Amino acid sequence: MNLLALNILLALAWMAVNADFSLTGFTAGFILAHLILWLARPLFPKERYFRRTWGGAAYAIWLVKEIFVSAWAVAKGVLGIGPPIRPAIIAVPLEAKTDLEITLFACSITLTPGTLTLDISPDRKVLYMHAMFAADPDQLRDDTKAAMESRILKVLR
Amino acid sequence: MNHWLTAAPILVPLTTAALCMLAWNYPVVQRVLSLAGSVTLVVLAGILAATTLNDGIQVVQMGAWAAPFGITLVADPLSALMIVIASIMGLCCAVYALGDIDPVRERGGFHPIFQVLMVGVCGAFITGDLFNLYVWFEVMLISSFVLLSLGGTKVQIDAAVKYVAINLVATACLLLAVALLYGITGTLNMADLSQRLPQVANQGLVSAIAVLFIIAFGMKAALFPFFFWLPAAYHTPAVAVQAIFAGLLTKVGVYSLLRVFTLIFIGDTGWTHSILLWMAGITMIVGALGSLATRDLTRAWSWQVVAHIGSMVMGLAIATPLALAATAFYLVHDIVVKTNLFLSAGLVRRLSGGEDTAFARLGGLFKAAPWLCVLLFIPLASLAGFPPLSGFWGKLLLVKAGLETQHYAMVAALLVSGLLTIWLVGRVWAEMVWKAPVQPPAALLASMARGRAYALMLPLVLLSLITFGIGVNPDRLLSVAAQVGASLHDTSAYVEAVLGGKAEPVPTLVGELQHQAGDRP
Amino acid sequence: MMDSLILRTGVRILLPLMLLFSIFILWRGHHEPGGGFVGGLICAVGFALHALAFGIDAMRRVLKADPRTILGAGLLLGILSGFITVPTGEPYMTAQWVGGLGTPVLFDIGVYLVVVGGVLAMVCALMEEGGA
Amino acid sequence: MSLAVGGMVAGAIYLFLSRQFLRILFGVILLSNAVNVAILTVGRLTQGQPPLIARNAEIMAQGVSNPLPQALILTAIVIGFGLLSFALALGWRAYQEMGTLDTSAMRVAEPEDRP
Amino acid sequence: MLEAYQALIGILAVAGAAFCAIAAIGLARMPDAITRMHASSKAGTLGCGLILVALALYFPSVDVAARVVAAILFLLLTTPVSAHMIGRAIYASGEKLWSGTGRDELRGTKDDPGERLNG
Amino acid sequence: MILTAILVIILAAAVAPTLHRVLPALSHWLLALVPLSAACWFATLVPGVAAGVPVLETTRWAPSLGIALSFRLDGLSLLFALLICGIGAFITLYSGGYLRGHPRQGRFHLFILAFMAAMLGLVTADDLISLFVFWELTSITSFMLIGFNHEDARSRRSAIQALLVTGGGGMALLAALVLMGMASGHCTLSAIAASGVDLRAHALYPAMLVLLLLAAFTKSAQVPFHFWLPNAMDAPTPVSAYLHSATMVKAGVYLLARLNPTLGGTEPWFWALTIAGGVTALWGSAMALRSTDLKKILAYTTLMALGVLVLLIGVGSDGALKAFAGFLLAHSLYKGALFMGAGSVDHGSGTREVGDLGGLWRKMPVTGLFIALAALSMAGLPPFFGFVAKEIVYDSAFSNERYLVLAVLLLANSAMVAAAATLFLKPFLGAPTRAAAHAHEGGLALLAGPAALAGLSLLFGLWTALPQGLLAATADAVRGAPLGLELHLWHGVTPALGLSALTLALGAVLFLALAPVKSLLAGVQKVTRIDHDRAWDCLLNLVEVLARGVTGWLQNGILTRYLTLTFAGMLALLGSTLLLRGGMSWPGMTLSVGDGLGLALAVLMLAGTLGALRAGSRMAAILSLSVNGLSVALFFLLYGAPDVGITQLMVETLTAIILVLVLARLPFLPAGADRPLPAKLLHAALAIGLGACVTAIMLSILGQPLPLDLSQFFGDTSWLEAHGRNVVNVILVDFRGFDTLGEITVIAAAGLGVFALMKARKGQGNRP
Amino acid sequence: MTPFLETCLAIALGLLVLSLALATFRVLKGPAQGDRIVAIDLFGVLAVALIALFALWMGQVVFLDAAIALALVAFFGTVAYARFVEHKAARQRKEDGDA
Ligand code: NA
Ligand code: NA
Repeated sequence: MNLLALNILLALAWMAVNADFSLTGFTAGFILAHLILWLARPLFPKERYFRRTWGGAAYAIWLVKEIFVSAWAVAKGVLGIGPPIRPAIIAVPLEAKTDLEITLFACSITLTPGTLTLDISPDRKVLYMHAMFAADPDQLRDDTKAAMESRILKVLR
Repeated sequence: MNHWLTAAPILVPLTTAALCMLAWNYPVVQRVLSLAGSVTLVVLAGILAATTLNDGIQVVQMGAWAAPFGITLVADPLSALMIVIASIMGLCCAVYALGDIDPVRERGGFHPIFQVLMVGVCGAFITGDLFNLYVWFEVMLISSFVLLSLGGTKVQIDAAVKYVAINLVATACLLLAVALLYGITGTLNMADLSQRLPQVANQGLVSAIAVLFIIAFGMKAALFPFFFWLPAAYHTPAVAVQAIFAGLLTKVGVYSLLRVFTLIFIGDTGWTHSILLWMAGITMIVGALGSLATRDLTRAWSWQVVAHIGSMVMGLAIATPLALAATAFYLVHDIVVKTNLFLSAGLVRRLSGGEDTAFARLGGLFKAAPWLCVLLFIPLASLAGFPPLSGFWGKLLLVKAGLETQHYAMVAALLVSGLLTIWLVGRVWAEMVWKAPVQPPAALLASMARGRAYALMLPLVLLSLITFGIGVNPDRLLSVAAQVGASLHDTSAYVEAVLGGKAEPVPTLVGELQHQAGDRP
Repeated sequence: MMDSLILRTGVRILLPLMLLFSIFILWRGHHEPGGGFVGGLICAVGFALHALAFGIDAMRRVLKADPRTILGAGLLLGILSGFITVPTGEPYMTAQWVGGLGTPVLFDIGVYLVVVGGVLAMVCALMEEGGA
Repeated sequence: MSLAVGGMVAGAIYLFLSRQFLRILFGVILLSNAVNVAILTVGRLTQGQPPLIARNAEIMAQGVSNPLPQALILTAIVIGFGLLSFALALGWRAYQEMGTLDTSAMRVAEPEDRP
Repeated sequence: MLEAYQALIGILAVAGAAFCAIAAIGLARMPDAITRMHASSKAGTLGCGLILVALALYFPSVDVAARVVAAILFLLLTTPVSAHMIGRAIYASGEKLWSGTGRDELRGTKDDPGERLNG
Repeated sequence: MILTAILVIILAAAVAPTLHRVLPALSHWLLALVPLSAACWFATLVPGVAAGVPVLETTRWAPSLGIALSFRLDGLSLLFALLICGIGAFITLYSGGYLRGHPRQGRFHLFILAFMAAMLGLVTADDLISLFVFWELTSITSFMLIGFNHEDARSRRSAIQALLVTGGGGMALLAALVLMGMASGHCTLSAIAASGVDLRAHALYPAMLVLLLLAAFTKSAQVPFHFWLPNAMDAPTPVSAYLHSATMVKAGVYLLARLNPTLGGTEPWFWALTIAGGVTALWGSAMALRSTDLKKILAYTTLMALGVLVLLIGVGSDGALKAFAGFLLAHSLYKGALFMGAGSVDHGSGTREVGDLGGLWRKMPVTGLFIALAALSMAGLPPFFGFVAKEIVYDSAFSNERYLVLAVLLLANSAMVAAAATLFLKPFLGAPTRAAAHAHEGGLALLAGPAALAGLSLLFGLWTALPQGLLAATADAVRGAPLGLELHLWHGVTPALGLSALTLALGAVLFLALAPVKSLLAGVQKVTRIDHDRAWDCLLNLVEVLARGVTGWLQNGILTRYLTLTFAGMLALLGSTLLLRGGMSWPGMTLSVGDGLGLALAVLMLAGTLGALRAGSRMAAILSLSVNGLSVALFFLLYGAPDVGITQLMVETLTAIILVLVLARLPFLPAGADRPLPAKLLHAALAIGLGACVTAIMLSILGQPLPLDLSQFFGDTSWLEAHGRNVVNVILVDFRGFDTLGEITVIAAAGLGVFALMKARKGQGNRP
Repeated sequence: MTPFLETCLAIALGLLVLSLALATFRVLKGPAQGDRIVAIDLFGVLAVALIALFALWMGQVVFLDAAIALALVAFFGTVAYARFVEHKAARQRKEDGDA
């Protein structure tokens, strides 16, 4: 996380130089500094900062796309023009370990089509989700794990 | 320097309260602060009153924003008088509490909340802004809620439920009334309101809003038919709290009625003041009857609080200078006497060793504590209006004012209520002082720590002395009351003091219109 | 206390954000919507949420000071900010400005603290004694 | 809007007249909302223009909402909140002490047999 | 150009509102509480987000954009959390699921919140 | 000097308890010196006053009300003052002996001396209000004295009864005096009399008269307010002797006499006084004959005497007023002596029942002697002063040709003779009884009073010139003009003398036929069924039932009742004002598209309200309220109040959190289950009515113009002077920062309050 | 502001108001506690949208702050309600168990 601090510091410096103490100034400085740091990334060999930020951004974009899809699916369900709904509650074994990983996974599930995190077992090994279109629950479970958990873990680890 | 003096009645208890809150874990510090704050308040209030009575109305603009834009504090004779008397009651109850309050209540925040109550009371007395008045009412209300329930006994909680429910209605009503008044005048400053209201085209609407104020303040003042919260609650909290409630809370309602219906709503006195008159008359009788229906000392006193509110409002409703002076005099008398009665009832309860003051438990005081009887005799006789104590002068002034304006029915109601009170006082004396007790009174005072016993007795002595002093030498207070009455009857000085030379105050004479109006009870 | 991992993680992220937001709101309240009340309320809501998620004791640990102390300090600050006019001889609460900082801002901070302290005192008492 | 206020007042009063303390508290909430709406309404309504002074202006523009009622409502809301939370806590305590929230069964302070 | 830009804003706003409406209709039409929540949590969030984006476009400043981003982030963070909380609460309260619900791999296990939160 | 005398007596009263503790055996002697010296001082004034020069004295008191402590001694006042101080001195002494060893003797002296001071003030006061002050003081002190034996429930009852009756009279007197002051424009009796204002012609004369008579009749126990007096005899004998014969009960008589020149002489005055006085005299006679208790007999003969005095004032002729003066003195002297004597008998023998007494002459000869003397005076035998007085009484009635009055007087005096005989003959000369066996003579303190008073009865009879000056002045004062009273033991053979003889004969018959007379009277009473004491109880009961009924209905302990009445009151006041005072108007309606949004929010608010009303569960209610609250917040935002909107949102949320914290354990009653249908309808009517009132007022307001100069000022100065661009916030922290200060105080108190409510509980210890 | 945008905004406002009405309907109707909570949660989100739309319509960006604040706190309300339901359920079970 040292690079984040450095990034911010540089952004502040940018603001000072420009005598522009607005949010706009900070944002501009931050992006600029980030680019500079990225260009200078060979200086920080073991740093995961860039993978995280860029990976995170990619994941976010994917997630937004999923939300659109999800909303569309729901809309169809609501308006009765899609496939008939077939709810089920499915247990998903967790590979994610840390709080952040689990939470991110759980949130993602909720935001994506037809699924919703109901609960996480106290031993943090199983996630229970409610699915709207669960004609084949086992398939859904596998899809979810493959599509999301792995992505999240890739970004965070 | 005078504007600091004028703001002092709010700032002193407020600062005291804040310091006490900071010292929430140190009851001893709180005690010292509370005492020091109360004494300071009495001293400053005295100086303020002297200044006001001698040099004229004192005005200060909070934040130096001129009226009617900023909030004005005004010490006119009535305000100054009320603040002095309130501060003395505050001191008495604070001192009594030092001897009486139990550790649970003390650690629950008695001292800071008590000071907050004083803030509310003094604030309501001194503010010249209607919305600000609402705010101080709320300060008073929340602190009264807390003080009422402090200790959390079953009885208290029960009482608090009723008190809170009804008072929340009252407070919403007041806020609504203030808002609606703003909605037709565009101002909140009371002096400014008095100038703008006559220019409102729709005077019927003004009357409706005035009635809303009667309701709102009537609820605070415990006028019929809005008094129910009072007998339901006043007998339940700690003694010092009962006393300060009985002494001050309803009187703030009366004060507000007095202020608003002499300064602001004087356009339709034939209607508004007739309503007040009816309410006052019924309140007197119902209150006195209530006090006779109960068989409990404190509850009887609660009803008496109600009964005498009627007397004060009667003066307001008649609204001649003499009648207004009578109300002012009666206010002072009643505050002192009611505080005293509740404090002494607490002491009597202690002596009878009981949890309550049911007549069945009392007795034998004449034998056990003759000196206390002497002390008790003064407020009791004053309550009954026996001369030459303070209550007599109040009654005399009211009778005079009523007869002069041909309000014979009201005078009759006043006298009948007075007679019922005499009955009550006789009965209380018989039950409390004369009757042989079920169990002999405890010699609690003797067994108490010296300091605590003093704390319990000193306020009683002081209050009885005040009552007695007013009684045998009434002229000082009478002339102050006359000054108050005159200033309430003709409020042009008030308006001029607040608005300065900017506005041209029209003399506003309350009561002039009323005598033309025929619809009097 | 709500035994939920997701909620707790969410709160862990949200609480600092809310505190920041509340101070932001307090700070700019003089010029744009916001101010001591709103700021104080947001801050208090944040801590209340923390208490809901982690329990009252954890919240007290995060808060460090007793709500009543915060409350008293806030009230005192509010009162004292009006006393700064003593040397100038102007009435109570007359605003004094030094650059962009003025006694009204100080007063607003007092308001903020009182709201935080008052609300949290309520929440603490209700949660501890309510047992709910 | 006047009608909405009237309706809310009526609803609040009906709730107040219930025997259940909780309903009374709900009445309090409703009444407080009603009064706040009333304050803004009688201060005259102006849509969508908050009373802020623009960065480049020195005084408030014409046609913005009336700021004074807003300040009053703010005060009233916060005060109302203080009162309400106390009343709520009181309700809790009442239930704890008396085992009921039916106010007609609360006869401790004024017992039937002892006037 | 401005016209097109404003048209985009308009379309975004209408789309957002439409999604909100769909969420509301779902709330009205879906068979049980959890399925209703599906509708509201997704369509509602999206609709709201779209309108916020429209707002950001209408006030083209970084200042506003940053705040819109913050608002959307808040939404994205809080919606799933509250959905989880509500869902669990509904489940714990033992409310009957829709009769069309298929498998339930939670009920009766040691992790059943209804049992777990007991006492 | 008069004030000084009063104050000195009060001082004596104040030191009495202490003095008694220090010098138990001597205290009453020392205390008696005080009234005695006062009496002596008053006696020195007699020549001057008799010469027609009243003593005047004024001390400032309440000048702003025109009230002063002014005193005036004319014949009437001086006579009373002398009686009060003179008899008072002996009573003080007597009570010292009577209550020897009593633990509360000091207190008794306190009360009796205080009473004395009050009474002295009453009869000398010239100022209307001062008069009232002393009048009421006599009521209080007599309350204390009647209730002196306060462990006895009957005493307490009698004390309260006397307090109420005389207190009621006091109320009437206050009104009467204020009216008189208003009508005449003067504050003192002498000024009113001198001013020449004829109050009798004033429009308020009937009111004054009725009120005044109410006061006087209650104090002097005239029928129908007579019942308290016999009950008041529960007091120790010195009290009866002093208050209920010589002084207090005569206060009413004094008042009538005093106001005779200003208010008297009219038809209503004549009829009211003669009827009340006559009936009282007859009733007293009858009751005296029926009684067997020495003190009761004396009490009823006192009633009779009071009746006669009132009757004489009512008749109002010159002769009657002369007779009034004479009879007043005579009665005070012999009745005081008799009361004290009876007390001594009681003290010595332990009983006051005539039936239980007999043969006391041998055990208590001195007491017997004085009782005999006094009884002879009472019977009106020469050469006692009683005879002199009776002669002028008869004379006055005869010369006036008021034969009905004469008949009344004759009957009353005959009864007096019989009573006198009863008092002396059987107890002293009858066959010795068991009670008399260990009877003994009292000490000097007990004897001094009867001796002096009985002695004076004899002395004045023999030496009529001695009291003549004073009595003449008295009669003059009552008339308000010189009358020229002359007293003679022997008038020659006049009709009056004949009547005296007839009286004696009739009295003897009555005494001898006492048993049949008693049964006759009992029969009469049975037929008339008048038991005033019970009637009094009924009256009080009625008031109490009324009190309980009203209170029980209004304050029934149930919150719903309170709120119903409160709202009903609100609706009545508001509704009637709106309907009767006009004021309702409609604003011009213009609706824009934006208002459509506002309207929609209004509908949502109402929907939330409706939801809260019919919610069957807590959750439903809370969430409905949430809808309401959120709609309100949106409304605020819509109309340009972002600060308010945000605050509303925050508060809404916090309320939800706190509700949830609190509510989880509270029970909830489903909607509608908590009230029966009629209540529902009533409540709905109240709710809708008040809602309609609020709506009507708001609509009318919106039709008015609203001056916005305040807001304009805030907008103009917010940035330039207060350095803030958010006008609302600047109002909050600067323009109206004081409001906010109060508001944070509320929050602070609420925070502490909730904390205290939950944590500080008595009986559970303190958990900080 | 072009007429097209204005029309769009009007339509959007209409839709949102309709949605709010539907959400309110669900709050009032229930039938289950869960339904109501879901509905009030959506009500909050819809309100955020409405505020944003309104800000757009009025050209007043300050309302955005209100939207942010609401987005934040609506969540708290929901959490609180959920907690309430869970506690009630737990209590219900406990009472059933005791009985
Ligand atoms: Na009150
Ligand atoms: Na603010």
